[in-house]
Parts: sequence; C-alpha cells; structure tokens
Amino acid sequence: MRPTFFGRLRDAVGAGAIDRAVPANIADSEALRAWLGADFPDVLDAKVRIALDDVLTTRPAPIAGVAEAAFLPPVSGG
Amino acid sequence: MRPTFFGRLRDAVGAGAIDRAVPANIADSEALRAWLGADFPDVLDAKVRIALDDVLTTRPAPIAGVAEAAFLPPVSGG
Amino acid sequence: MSMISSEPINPAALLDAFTRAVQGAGAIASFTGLVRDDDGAVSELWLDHHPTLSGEAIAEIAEDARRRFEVAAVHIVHRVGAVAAGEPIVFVAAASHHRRAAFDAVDYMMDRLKTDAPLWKRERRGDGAVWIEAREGDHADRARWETTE
Amino acid sequence: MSMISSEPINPAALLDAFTRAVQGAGAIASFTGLVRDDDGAVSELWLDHHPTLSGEAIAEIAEDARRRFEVAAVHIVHRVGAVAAGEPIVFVAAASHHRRAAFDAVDYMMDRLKTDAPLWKRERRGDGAVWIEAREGDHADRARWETTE
Repeated sequence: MRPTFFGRLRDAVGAGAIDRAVPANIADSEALRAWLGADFPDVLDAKVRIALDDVLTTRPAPIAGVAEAAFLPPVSGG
Repeated sequence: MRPTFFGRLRDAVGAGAIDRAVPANIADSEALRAWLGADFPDVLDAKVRIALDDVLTTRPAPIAGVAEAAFLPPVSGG
Repeated sequence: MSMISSEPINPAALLDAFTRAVQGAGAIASFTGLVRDDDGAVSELWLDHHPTLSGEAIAEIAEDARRRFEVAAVHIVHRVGAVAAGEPIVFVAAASHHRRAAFDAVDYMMDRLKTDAPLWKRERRGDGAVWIEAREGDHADRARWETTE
Repeated sequence: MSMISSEPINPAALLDAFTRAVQGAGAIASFTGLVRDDDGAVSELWLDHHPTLSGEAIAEIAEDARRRFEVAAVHIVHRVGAVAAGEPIVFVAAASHHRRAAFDAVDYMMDRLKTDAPLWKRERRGDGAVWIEAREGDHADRARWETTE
C-alpha cells in the first residue's frame, strides 16, 4: 500500500509518496486517513479527498488489494 | 459632390462612386437621397444611412461644400 | 488597438504578438471568425468597407470595450476585400487580470462588430453573389449590452 | 482533445493547429491563462498533478463541453511543473458554427478547470512558497453551469 500526497499535502508530508505496511485492522479509506493522520494531521481535513487506485471515493471504501491511496487537497487548476 | 455607395448599393448602382452636378435646389442629405432615388431607387430605403464627408447624419443635413455623400446600407461585419 | 487589413490575417501570429505586448496580464481571450463555406455552397466572401468610417468605427468599438471592462488591452483586426472560404475574417482579443473581463470584452466587441461597423459581406454562391445583413439574432446580441451602457 | 504538458506550451501554435484541424467551423474562441507575477512578487508557479487523475479529469471536462454545447471541437492543454511568471499555464479553445457556443464552451471549460481538475498551484514568493486554492468566486463561477446541467 502506497499512500501518495499532492499539492500542499506533498509539502506537509515532506514526500509525494510513502511506503507503509498498513495494519490488518485498517479496512477502509477513512480508517486509513485516521491512521495516517496520527503522523500527518493535514490528511484529516475533510476537504482532502481520497482516490484508491485512481478512483475517487466519496465514502469509506475497502482498501484490500489497493496499491495506491492518493490524498488530494482542494484544487487550483486553470 | 461625389455620392459613394457601399455594400449592396455598390452593386445596385453599378459603381462605388458617381460624379454628379447636384442641382442648386438640392439643399440637404435627404433631398439628395430623393433626387438620386429617381435613378437608383435602392437609396430610398430608410435603412440606408448617409454620411457627409465621413460624418453620419441622423436627420437632413446641409450638403453645401460637402465633397462626399456616402450611402451606407445595413451592415454585416464581424 | 484596431486595424483593417486588405491582406490575409494570421490569428495565431496576432495572438502571439498581442500576448507579448501585454505582458503582466493573467488572462487573454480571443475570437477568430472564419468564412464558412456552408457545405461547399460559398467559395468566397467579399467584404466591402468605407475608407475612413470603417476604421473609425472599429477603433471606437475597441476603445468602448477598453473603457467598459477591466481590461489591460484589446485588439481588433478585420479583413476587407476577397476572403476565401475557411480563411479568417476577423480576430478579436482582450487581456485582463481576471478572465471574466477578457471574455466579456471579446463577446462585446464581436456583438458590436456585427451590427455597428460599416462593413458589408457579399457571399459568392456558385455563379451568383448574395449580400448579407446582420441577422435579428445579431441585433438581439447587441441589445444585451444596452441596459448597462 | 486534451492534454497535460510538462513542457512549455505555445498558445499561438496551439490556436494555429486547432484552427487547421477544425476547418469548416466559422467561429473559434480561445483562452490563455498566464502566470501573473503580482507586481513582481511571484517569480514562478509550480503545478502539481496526479499522473492519471489529472489527465482524466481534463479529458472529461473537454468531453462534457463537447456534449453540452453545439461545438465542432474543443481543446484543452494544461501545463504542469515549474512555470515562470508571464508564461502560459493553460490554453483552451472551442470551434463552432455560431460564436455563442464557442464562447460558452471556453467559459465553461475554464470554470471547470478551476474547481474540478486535480491540479495544485504553488507560487514562489521571495524565499517562500504558497499553495493556492480555488477562490470562492471560482466556485460561484462553476455553480453557474449547474442549474442547467
């Protein structure tokens, strides 16, 4: 499982991606957010969205078998 | 006095400009329009505007000393 | 700035020059009008103009846009003479801090050009020629700007 | 069509290529967004993106515009990476029969890009760096399109 970070989260975490062995009791995207939030509190912001293997989640989604969990803060394109 | 014609009037008159000795009793732009209208009825259309020496007229304007009377049909720029 | 051109115009080159000239603006909107061939029916457009009034009207439209919207600069280039199907007739651009002003200025200038500039289009259709007049829709578009003028 | 570019983009060349590709359309609207230096305070923008989601989102915005408006074609090119002040960040264009559809499509795509595309801007200001978020006005602009969506 590879959490990735974009925008201001990239700077807050200090890396675009980290490798973590996620404990077995972390079953879904929101549990993952809470668990990573202990080290990186910026991901706890409800405006930060999570995409699992390139699919945006809108509610807690299972992370079993997921390779990448992307944490996406509010955007500023254009 | 040189009446000039633009857009569809150019084709209707068959020339972009004609030279005419305007009779002394033709005093203003609307009288000029009526007089030319005998030969070129298209200029009688009220939508055709008249500019005297590059100044658009909105009502009858004196033509004494005017070098060019431009007859301008409805436009289609852009 | 505005001009009438009896030579072919190159919208890409005009956009490039305009962008260089207005360095500092964050937003540049442009519009290019091209001769539509109407499914092959129209081979060429001929654009008649008045030697002084047309240029003056276009300059006035540009100046009105510059005053009316928060734009750093505007640009209008209008072709006259014979223009083949597919070729550009008009290029309009506006540069601004925020994009809304640039969009509005370009929209406004095009509406004004359709109804207020002494320019006359004649389409060559087969062997014949047809003079065009601004459509009712063009006048309605123009009228959108009158309430707040 | 849409793409993300980590190399500098050339709006004039993009407009030229787009115009050639859509021959037959009578109206081409374009928008170029450039890095504003904010009176010299900003030297560079860095645009972060997601390797798959950003491209997908931009393609979806282009496709939505194509379906929503009577346009023959649309084009979006968005820079990512480091972009110096004064350089283009985004180029958007639309081609249509009548100009209103092209204007609306470009306007719509820009509003969507501001709020819906996973792209993140970081300004370099002096020695510091500041992450930008879409402003309230950007969300209000975006909301204009929702009533009829």
